[in-house]
Amino acid sequence: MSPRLWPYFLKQAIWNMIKNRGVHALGLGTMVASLLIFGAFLLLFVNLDTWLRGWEHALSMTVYLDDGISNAQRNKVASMIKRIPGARIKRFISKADALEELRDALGPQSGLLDGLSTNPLPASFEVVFKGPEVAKTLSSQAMEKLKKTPGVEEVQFTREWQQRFDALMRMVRLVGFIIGGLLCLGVLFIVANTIKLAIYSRKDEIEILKLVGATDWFVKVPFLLEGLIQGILGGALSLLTLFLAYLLLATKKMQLLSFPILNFTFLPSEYVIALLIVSVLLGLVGSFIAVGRFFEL
Amino acid sequence: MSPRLWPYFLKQAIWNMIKNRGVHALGLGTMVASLLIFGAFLLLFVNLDTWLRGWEHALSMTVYLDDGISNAQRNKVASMIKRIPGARIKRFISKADALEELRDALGPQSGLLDGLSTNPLPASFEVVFKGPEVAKTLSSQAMEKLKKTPGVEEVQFTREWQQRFDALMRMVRLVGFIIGGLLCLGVLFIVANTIKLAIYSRKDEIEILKLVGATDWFVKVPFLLEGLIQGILGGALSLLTLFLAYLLLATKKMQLLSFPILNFTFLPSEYVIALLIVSVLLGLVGSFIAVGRFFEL
Amino acid sequence: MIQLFHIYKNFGANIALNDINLRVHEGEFVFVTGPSGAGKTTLLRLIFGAERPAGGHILINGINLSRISRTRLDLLRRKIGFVFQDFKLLTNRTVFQNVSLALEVTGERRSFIRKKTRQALKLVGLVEKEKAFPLQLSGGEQQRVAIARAIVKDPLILLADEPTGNLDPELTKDIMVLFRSIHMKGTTVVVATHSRELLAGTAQRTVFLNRGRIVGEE
Amino acid sequence: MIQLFHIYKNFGANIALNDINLRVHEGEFVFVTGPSGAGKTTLLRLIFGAERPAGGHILINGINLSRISRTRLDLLRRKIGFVFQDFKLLTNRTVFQNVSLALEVTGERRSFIRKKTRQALKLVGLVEKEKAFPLQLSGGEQQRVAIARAIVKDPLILLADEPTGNLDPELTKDIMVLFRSIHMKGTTVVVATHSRELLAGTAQRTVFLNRGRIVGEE
Ligand SMILES: Nc1ncnc2c1ncn2[C@@H]1O[C@H](COP(=O)(O)OP(=O)(O)OP(=O)(O)O)[C@@H](O)[C@H]1O
Ligand SMILES: Nc1ncnc2c1ncn2[C@@H]1O[C@H](COP(=O)(O)OP(=O)(O)OP(=O)(O)O)[C@@H](O)[C@H]1O
Ligand SMILES: [Mg+2]
Ligand SMILES: [Mg+2]
Repeated sequence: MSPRLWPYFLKQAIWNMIKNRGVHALGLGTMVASLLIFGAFLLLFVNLDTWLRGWEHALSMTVYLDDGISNAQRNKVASMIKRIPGARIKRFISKADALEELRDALGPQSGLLDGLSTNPLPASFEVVFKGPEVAKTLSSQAMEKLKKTPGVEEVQFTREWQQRFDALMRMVRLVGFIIGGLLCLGVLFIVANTIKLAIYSRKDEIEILKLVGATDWFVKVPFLLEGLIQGILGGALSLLTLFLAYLLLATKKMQLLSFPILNFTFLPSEYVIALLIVSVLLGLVGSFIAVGRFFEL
Repeated sequence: MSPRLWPYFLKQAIWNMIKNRGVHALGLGTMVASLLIFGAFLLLFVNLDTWLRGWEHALSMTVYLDDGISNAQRNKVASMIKRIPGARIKRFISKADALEELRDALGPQSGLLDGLSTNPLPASFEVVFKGPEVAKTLSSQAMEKLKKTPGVEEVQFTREWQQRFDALMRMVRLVGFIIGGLLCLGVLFIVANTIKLAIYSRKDEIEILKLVGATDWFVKVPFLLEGLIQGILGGALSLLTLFLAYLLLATKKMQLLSFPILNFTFLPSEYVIALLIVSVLLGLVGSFIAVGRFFEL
Repeated sequence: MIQLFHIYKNFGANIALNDINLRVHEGEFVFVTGPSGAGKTTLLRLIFGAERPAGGHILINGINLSRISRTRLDLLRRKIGFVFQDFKLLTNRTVFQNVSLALEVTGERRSFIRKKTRQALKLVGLVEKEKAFPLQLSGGEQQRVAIARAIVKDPLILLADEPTGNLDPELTKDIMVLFRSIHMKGTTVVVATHSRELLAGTAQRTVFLNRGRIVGEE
Repeated sequence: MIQLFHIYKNFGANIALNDINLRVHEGEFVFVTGPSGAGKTTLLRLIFGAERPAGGHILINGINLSRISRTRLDLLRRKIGFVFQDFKLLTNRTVFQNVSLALEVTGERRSFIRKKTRQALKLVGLVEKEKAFPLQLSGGEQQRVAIARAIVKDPLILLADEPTGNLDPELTKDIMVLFRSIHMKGTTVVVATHSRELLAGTAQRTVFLNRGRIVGEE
């Protein structure tokens, strides 16, 4: 392939796009719509996931201590807790604090505590977990060791509604992945089809080019360039639209809905780049396959 | 339009579909993919919504009674509760039951109850709500009246984690509606575009038909029939695929995921019909608009 | 009757027809000739209403084409047979379907359409090819399909644009005989051509075009 | 040199060429004639490699077309100019681009392409129309674009299929003079036609086809 041809190819690709702007506009529109759907889905999913992770971390643990525990033992327990991956001591609750809290929690029934002569509640550490691998943490060796440390009366997870919540999270994620996977497949299929359709309307052109002695590559390259340009445009336009929609949602609208969404973030840059690459590949590979089908002669 | 023409139109539409099967297959594929995405989304959303509604109803209320309440008064309170729309008395908890339950709930700290001389806990009704309009119920007149009834000490909602959960549900729904709306727009746009592209590759045909003296309708009707058939096929195929996918998911796969999904239902028939109508309209209106664009001459 | 008054037609800066005045009587047979690019095709397309003049008026049997509605134009076209220079056949329909199309648009009876189509195909010698598609035909065969489609509806006016450019001398003679017999039945015939063979054989009225103007008549 | 040995070509049940033996020497000028559907176009398309024979062998300058790779066929085509009966112009490119295309595919230098294209357009008398699109041209103008595209690359072999079907007698004469001058420079020329005018003017070798067979030579 002579390098002298490249200016011709580029000129031809642009010329073709202008001359077939109707078909190109339709194809581009479809591409942008498809990628936009996928992008919007990704955006929402990424944010949803972040929020869910935030809640997931709400999982906490209470380490109850024996009444007669020494300060040294207590410090040892504290350092053991710190050794559990992802765990962080939120606070220490003394026996007195515990009673006070129970009184608050009981509310109208707190009167029943008035009759107590001694404080039967144990002191405790309240522990929260940072990392997303809570499940791993819970079965870790450090955790097992902690339970057997002298001075530790019991380790209890604040699981009141945690399990239900866990199930919901898993479901939302599963739903997300199913929709996402389907969407991805669908978008690939739709864009490839659209490019095929667009090239279909130009099969005479391919035939004539072959008849004047053009090599396969000579015919293909301008189509591939067109696909490439369309891919870049499609990716850029859909990301731009998505970003504008994001700005609109993230600033004004969310407040109006009186909705507790604090930090609604845009797609991380890896996702943006991946989307661009996918759209460029779609344009390129789509036209490559589509053109190839018309090379019978 | 002579009725004698209808057999011709139908024959022509079928002939055209066979002759342009490449273009039609591409268009149909895109249509099925788009509708499938939308349908899959609907299916998941409908089920998610059902589950969420199930949880939403978990909202409950406790009506605490004065210690000296008479049986007549108690019955009156019960009948008042029953008058609250959607409310149902789950059970009556006597003072003794209440203490027993508190003992269970306190677990290791239950020892603190041993020092009690009298039972300070009130008897109560546990009330759950059936209907989805919990918010309305809570502000209803009947509720206000209940609070002021003699013998009622206090009305308390079991809201420990309800608010958080409510926020999550609202978010999931919002996300669902955003994705759904976008999807719907996107699918409409994509299918309309695809039909336009398909007709674009046949604009010579339209020109020639006009030149031999065909009226606009004579040219349009076979295209509209093609659009109609494509719409029906597209809708039917996507629903069929969706149903098969549903069967696959609903039976085996879900158990394997050890996931608490009990009744995963298919789309309600209204949705199925609506999807079919939308796809038929898409095919029909899409080709109507697309053909119209080529009637300059 | 076809009447053209001061017809003017341009394509951008390019003047295709310039002040054309022409009157073709009912049942007349007229040749239009002239060099390549003289405006013959444009003239026929104007008469057919496929193109609108930039100036002047065209009357077909007293109907002013520039005042006519789209629907009435469609109806008028059903009475005009046009043999296009580039054939304009539907590539995804068979020869039979291409020819019968001219009758289908009128909503005629099925059996009538079939009979007439066979007849027309016979007249141009293509009965055996009725199931073929245009791209499976030779150039001359395609041209004859175009002719068959123009004559199948027994048009009041037959406009033929270079109808024998792809035909051999024998077939050319056959087609001219065919046109003449159609003419005998009362059809007005206008043939655009530069074939000397076609013109030489007849003493028909001939209009000479050059650079968009009528430069002579015979 | 073009050599055809026992060439056989059918389309389904339809036999387009039947046992054709033909030898065209380098630098020869040959007419192929015969009635519509005789197989002239098919013959030229076989020589061009656009169609594969069902039987027999075709040698172009000693290269067997049925043994050649796709890439080598592309290269060979660059040395053969073909005037298609239906022109085969790219409707979304200008006249200039259509003609220059034949040189673009070879990767020639830009300035060279421009010069040659202008030259070719001048030879067919279409310099003013270089910016027009094919559908804005008259039938004869389109045909001349097709001719310009075939000759612009100074082909070793020129195959012309009914190249003057849409041209008036003056232009026909001009084009034949053009072909002859190309022939004088050493190009092998094969012209398929049924125009008596074309054949009558020359004492050139003429091959007569009928129903797929060679039925005579002059
Ligand atoms: N759609 C168009 N747009 C621009 N110019 C056009 C168009 N159609 C025709 N022309 C120009 O108008 C002039 C007359 O064209 P026309 O087709 O009428 O010629 P013609 O007499 O039929 O020629 P031929 O014998 O070659 O077919 C030509 O110069 C042509 O280039
Ligand atoms: N692609 C094809 N499929 C089927 N039949 C074909 C095809 N191409 C040509 N034929 C048939 O082969 C025969 C020869 O065709 P060809 O085009 O070679 O004739 P021709 O001599 O060029 O005629 P004309 O002078 O009318 O152009 C014809 O009967 C034609 O119908
Ligand atoms: Mg013309
Ligand atoms: Mg031929």
